[in-house]
Amino acid sequence: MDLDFTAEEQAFRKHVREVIRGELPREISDKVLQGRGLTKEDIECWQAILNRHGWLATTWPAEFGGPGWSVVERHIFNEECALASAPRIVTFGLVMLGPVLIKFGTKEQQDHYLPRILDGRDWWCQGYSEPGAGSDLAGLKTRAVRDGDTYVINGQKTWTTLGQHANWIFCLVRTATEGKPQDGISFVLVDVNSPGVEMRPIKLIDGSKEVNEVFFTDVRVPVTNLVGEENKGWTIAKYLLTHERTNIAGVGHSTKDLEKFRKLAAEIERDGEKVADNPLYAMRAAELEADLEAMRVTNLRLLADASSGAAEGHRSSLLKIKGTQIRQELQNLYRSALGSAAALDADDLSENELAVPVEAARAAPVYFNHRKLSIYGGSNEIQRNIVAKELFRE
Amino acid sequence: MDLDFTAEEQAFRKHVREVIRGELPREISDKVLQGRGLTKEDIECWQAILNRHGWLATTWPAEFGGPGWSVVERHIFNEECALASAPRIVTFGLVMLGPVLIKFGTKEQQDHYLPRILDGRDWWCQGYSEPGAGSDLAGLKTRAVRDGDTYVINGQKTWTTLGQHANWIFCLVRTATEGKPQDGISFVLVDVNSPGVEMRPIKLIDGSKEVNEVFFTDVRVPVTNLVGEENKGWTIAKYLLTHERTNIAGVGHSTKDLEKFRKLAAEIERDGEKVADNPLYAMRAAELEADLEAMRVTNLRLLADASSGAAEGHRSSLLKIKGTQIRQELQNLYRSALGSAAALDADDLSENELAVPVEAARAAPVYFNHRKLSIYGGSNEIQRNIVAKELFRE
Amino acid sequence: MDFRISEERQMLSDMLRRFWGNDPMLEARNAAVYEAPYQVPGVWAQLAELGVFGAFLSEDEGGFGGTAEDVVVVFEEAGRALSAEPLLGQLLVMRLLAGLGRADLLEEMVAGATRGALAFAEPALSVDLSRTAATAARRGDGWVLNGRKSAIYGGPGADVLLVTARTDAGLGLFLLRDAPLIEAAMVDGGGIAELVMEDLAAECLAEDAAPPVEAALDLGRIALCSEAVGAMDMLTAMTVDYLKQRRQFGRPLASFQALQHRVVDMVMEGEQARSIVIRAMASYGTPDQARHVAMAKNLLGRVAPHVAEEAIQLHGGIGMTWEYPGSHYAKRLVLLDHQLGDRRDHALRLMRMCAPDAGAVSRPVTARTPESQTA
Amino acid sequence: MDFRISEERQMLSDMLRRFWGNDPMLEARNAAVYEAPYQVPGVWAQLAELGVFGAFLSEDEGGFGGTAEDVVVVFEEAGRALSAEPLLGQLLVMRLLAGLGRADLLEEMVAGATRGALAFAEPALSVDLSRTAATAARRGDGWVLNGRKSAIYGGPGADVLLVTARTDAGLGLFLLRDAPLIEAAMVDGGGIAELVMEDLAAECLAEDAAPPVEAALDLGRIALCSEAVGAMDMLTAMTVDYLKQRRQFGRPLASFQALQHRVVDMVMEGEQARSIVIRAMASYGTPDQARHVAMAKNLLGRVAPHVAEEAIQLHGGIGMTWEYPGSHYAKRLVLLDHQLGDRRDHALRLMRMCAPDAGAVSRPVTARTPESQTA
Repeated sequence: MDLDFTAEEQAFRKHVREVIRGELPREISDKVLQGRGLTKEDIECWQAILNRHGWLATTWPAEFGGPGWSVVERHIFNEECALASAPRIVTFGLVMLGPVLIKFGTKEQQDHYLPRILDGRDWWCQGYSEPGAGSDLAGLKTRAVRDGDTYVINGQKTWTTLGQHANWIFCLVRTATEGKPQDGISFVLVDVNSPGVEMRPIKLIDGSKEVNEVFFTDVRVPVTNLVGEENKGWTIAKYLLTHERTNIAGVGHSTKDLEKFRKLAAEIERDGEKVADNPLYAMRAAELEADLEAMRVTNLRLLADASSGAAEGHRSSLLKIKGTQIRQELQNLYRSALGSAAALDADDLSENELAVPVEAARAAPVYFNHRKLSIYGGSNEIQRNIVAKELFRE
Repeated sequence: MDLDFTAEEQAFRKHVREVIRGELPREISDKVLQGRGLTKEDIECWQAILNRHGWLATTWPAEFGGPGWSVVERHIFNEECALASAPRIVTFGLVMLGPVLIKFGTKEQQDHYLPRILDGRDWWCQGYSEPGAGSDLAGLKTRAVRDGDTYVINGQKTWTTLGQHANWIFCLVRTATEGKPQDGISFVLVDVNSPGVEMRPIKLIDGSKEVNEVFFTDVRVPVTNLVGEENKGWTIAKYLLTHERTNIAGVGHSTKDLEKFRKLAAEIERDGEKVADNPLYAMRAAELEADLEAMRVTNLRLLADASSGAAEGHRSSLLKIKGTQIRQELQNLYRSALGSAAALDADDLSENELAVPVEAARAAPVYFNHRKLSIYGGSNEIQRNIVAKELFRE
Repeated sequence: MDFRISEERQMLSDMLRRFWGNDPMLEARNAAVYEAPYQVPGVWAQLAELGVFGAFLSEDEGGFGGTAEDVVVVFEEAGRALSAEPLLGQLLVMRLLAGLGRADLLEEMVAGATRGALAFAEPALSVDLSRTAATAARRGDGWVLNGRKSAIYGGPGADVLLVTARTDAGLGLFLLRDAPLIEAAMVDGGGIAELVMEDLAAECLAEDAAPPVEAALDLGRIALCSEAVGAMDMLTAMTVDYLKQRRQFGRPLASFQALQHRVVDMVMEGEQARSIVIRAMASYGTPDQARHVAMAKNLLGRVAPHVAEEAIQLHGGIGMTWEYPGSHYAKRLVLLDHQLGDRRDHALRLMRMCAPDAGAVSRPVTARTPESQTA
Repeated sequence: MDFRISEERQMLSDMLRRFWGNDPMLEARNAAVYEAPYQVPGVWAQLAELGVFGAFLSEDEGGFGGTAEDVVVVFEEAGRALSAEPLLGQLLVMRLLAGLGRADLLEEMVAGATRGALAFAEPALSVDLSRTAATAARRGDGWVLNGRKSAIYGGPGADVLLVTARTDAGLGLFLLRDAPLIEAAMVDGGGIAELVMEDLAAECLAEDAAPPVEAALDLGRIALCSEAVGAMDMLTAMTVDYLKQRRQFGRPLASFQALQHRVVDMVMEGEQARSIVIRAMASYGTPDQARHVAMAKNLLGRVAPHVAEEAIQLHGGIGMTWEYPGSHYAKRLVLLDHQLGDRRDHALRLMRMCAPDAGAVSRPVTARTPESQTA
């Protein structure tokens, strides 16, 4: 047994780290570190940098523009990005649609859309959830009715992340109502600027605006925008849900967050004691660090299995549950460590007037924002159901 | 609002405390304190003492030999018994069957059985659970077939607590198989010494023998031993399940256990530090104490409601869940505080050879034994179901 | 033993519930309290009319209440309504001024014409007043203050600021008007301020006010805990309602046992929270005050954030939205633990009280047992 | 990166699983290990034949293993089988004797002819060897020991006892035969002993053996954690099986979502436990050893008792019975936390390592990052 990365992998990490630290603009990484909002330009800037290195579409095969990395290399890359406080890649085009087109799309669709994802001409968002159907995709109601060479779409999508920046949306729509609810769903690409598409931001608990509602009123879409077969969209949805999710645990982010906590705890004093020396904080941090170290290895074990093609699907659900628990607990601890200072909505104040360390100023809003981790991407309850189904299979 | 007990109640507590401390033999309270097993004689001795004071059947109306106490006085009495490390009353005759006979029994049954419960001539045990039906009483299978003036009983009961000491058992038996499973159940009294009754002890996880299996093979019981109507035993079972359970939280026991923990923690040293000064133990103890203090008030609130007849049934389920959680956590903490010394099965050693404090010697077995608290009397899962049913009622 | 509240308090409670108890009020709240002036226009005056501030004083002091029980009644309703009005600051200041016999100011405060806030916390001071770093010094006939104060709840717009600072005699209490506050919104709504003092002239109210400040803060903690109880009740009820209405996989979410059991735990924590508040309230002013208040703040600091997190999770996405009232309740329930000392601060208080050398190993079974009363 | 184990170790693992892997063996275990001699007759010799003790030594030392990985393989199978054989004492003594080059004794131990146990713990000493109170003094040509030793795992019936005691040079290590042990059963089965030493003559093996004893104990902790992983696996599987078979209210218990979700958490904790053991095993002998071993023992000290408690609860009454094998697994999983330092002892170890002045604030991302390797 050998937990070490190979010499090549270690060299890869060194190279990646140097490039990221060299190229990532400080003002962007500061925003990420401090939990402040990123602009569209910030994200485009970073994605353009990665694209220049051919590191943007890390899960695509080399012939479509991917870097041709192993799952381990991808893992190392993701970890280094998190440790450097790089912005998260916008996954909808790069991690979701791209692989779908590569697996289910026509040659024309691949040739047209994939390069535009890479060079940033198209910003994709996702139209999956509906107001009445969150984790239960089979219940979705948005209709697409065939009219000659076009579909006419009516309905509503929601929780569309960063839709405000997008010019394209991929949607699951109902194209038939007979048979099982999973049947009759199709996967369709829609130009956001089509007449009848309306995007409305949803303000979140922390005041951020990162998700949207999307309304479709008689939106006409050419049938060539169908991906895969009509009424077989469920297959694509399932493909994406069980698609390789070895990065789902967010170990890099948790590592960074623990580091942030330790730095803060060593700085701030409460009632005559550094938070780092307060045994109640110190024990929680020590135990969380043990959990994280275990999670790191759990993740590597799954990576190793994925490398050899032996990964079981339900184990990525375990990664998601425990990984998000650790991330949320770290946010919790970080917020708590600030004591009364966490109550200030510090975006209102200029830095130098505050008694709060600048990187901690948004601790509470970021904590609230991170509650989403256990809700989206299949809530942790859904993940538990998936694992239970596997465990209690007859 | 007034949390204090009245002057009368306080005088009552003082009196009860003095009598208990004066009368309870030290060798018996030591056994209770140290978690060592009680003999049949120990229990009989203590119950005879209480009976001499008229304090044994605390829930019976005065005309049947109860002390005529209010729910608050009963609560105070129970608490004082726990704090004095008195043996628990054997509840089957006194708390379960007695009230059932008083409510459902004939005058003859009352006149015959109640005095014999009080003076200890009869030791009752309970035949409810069956191997195939634990919390789900409707599924029970033990049959009683009418044959002239007798029932002929065949079947098996289990988890019969202290059955080894009993000469009588009350049973739920199936007298009809038509209709709903709850119908067709009857409540019958059986002489344990009847031909065909066999009692086999079940050894528990901690090595103790306090529960039994009971086998019935063609056991003949006069029909006069039926309590209430034939096929209406479910009504009696429900009566007992929802019967006043204001003592279910075990607040007195937890108070005693916390006191025991604090005493132990102040005595034993580990790696240069008293356990009491170890912040990780001290915090857990402090938080458990807060939980217990809240539980104490929660219990008093329910008592007050019970006094005014306003208690909601599902709230006693909440008492049971939280009360047993606290009790189990205290056992957990106590066991942990002992460190490596808890691993010794100390009954094997004479006291003076041990490095373990004598009252802590059985900490681990007692901890394991107390896991039953969340299982019996309707498991905590069943209690949660009961509360949920109330909460989510349309 | 009697857990009923008095008729007068029940009337106050009912009045407040009627006043606050409707959705448009919550909408107005969310529209107003996340930016200056951090209050819903007009509400403060109406609270005065309803007698809320009179409830903070005894009859001798010019009110009709003044006990911990009155405070609990008011704040539970504030919690149910998710009010972000600066009641806490007003309470703390009124109790301190009452102790000092400042009838002049109190009369204005009862009427709602004057608002107060207390500046006791500092960037490195949470609950241990002996760590106060700000200093007061005589300058001519008066006093000047130096240092930094933080977490001044209700600071923005307050007419009267009471400030703690070290004097030769102990912990002095000072009065400021028109203090140069740095103002901000709280993450869960309402105003908060910091104060940088550089030779700031102030009126000295007392050269050592440590015991009354401690007492006021403990009462403030009871108030916060009661507020949490009200907010938890509401958020749990909202969660139950949501699970009943919302269907997934063809059945109501309420029918999923795993979710049911988690809601039962929320309800149980709500009951425990209510109980510990009752205990702290009943102990207020007795030798058990510090211990029971610390227990209450510790217990609420554990269960209120848990209820908040569970409510968000059980709601799913909708619980994450600004538009849904539950999200604001959740924020309040979490941020409460950041005020007047958190779960861990109060655990440390308890640990100190329970340490073997603190002589508090065994405890009375009830608030006052016969023994302890005769002792 | 490769998580597969070597072919040789896989063979050892398979052999042990076959040897132990049947119910009658467990019955024999429960009949034998709760009273003297606390072992299943004949098993020890068979373990020697299977090569278990050889796996504790390298080829140089007279075995065919000797790494943490070998130890992990053996103890995971012991955990799965719930073996109460005194493997831990044997391991600790063999590693210490190997460091001292005592080939004579080791040969007998590999063959299973000699059994060893280590007496390092004391009533007030858990993990901090510097607190050792027992003393050693020269007497004539030899040494005599004074003091009290406790928690000697596998003490009953051991042929060789190694004892730690303070010398002028540090922590001495001494050898005893026919020590006057006070013997008892462990609550979860197996033998344990205490030792009272009053001018007890002993052979001195080393006048300061603190580092090797620390190393042996850390290896023992890895062994215990691996044993816990095996036992958790088994108990969780038993729970799954039980829930599938058992019906209540007309349906299998396995169909109740609240129970399902709790089993998922047990499985998740099992995965995390396995991972931290792998980490500790891989760090053994590196500068990260102490930190990763402390993490492992802390994590197992949290999750193993939780799995035990959940398993009992989910089984209901049957899980409380002596007859049901699961109850003995549950006992083992709880008692493991009482051996070689518990969850809190190791949390304190970690806290000391992570304290700001310990200079361990930031940590490498992987076992060996390029930087740390070149450093």
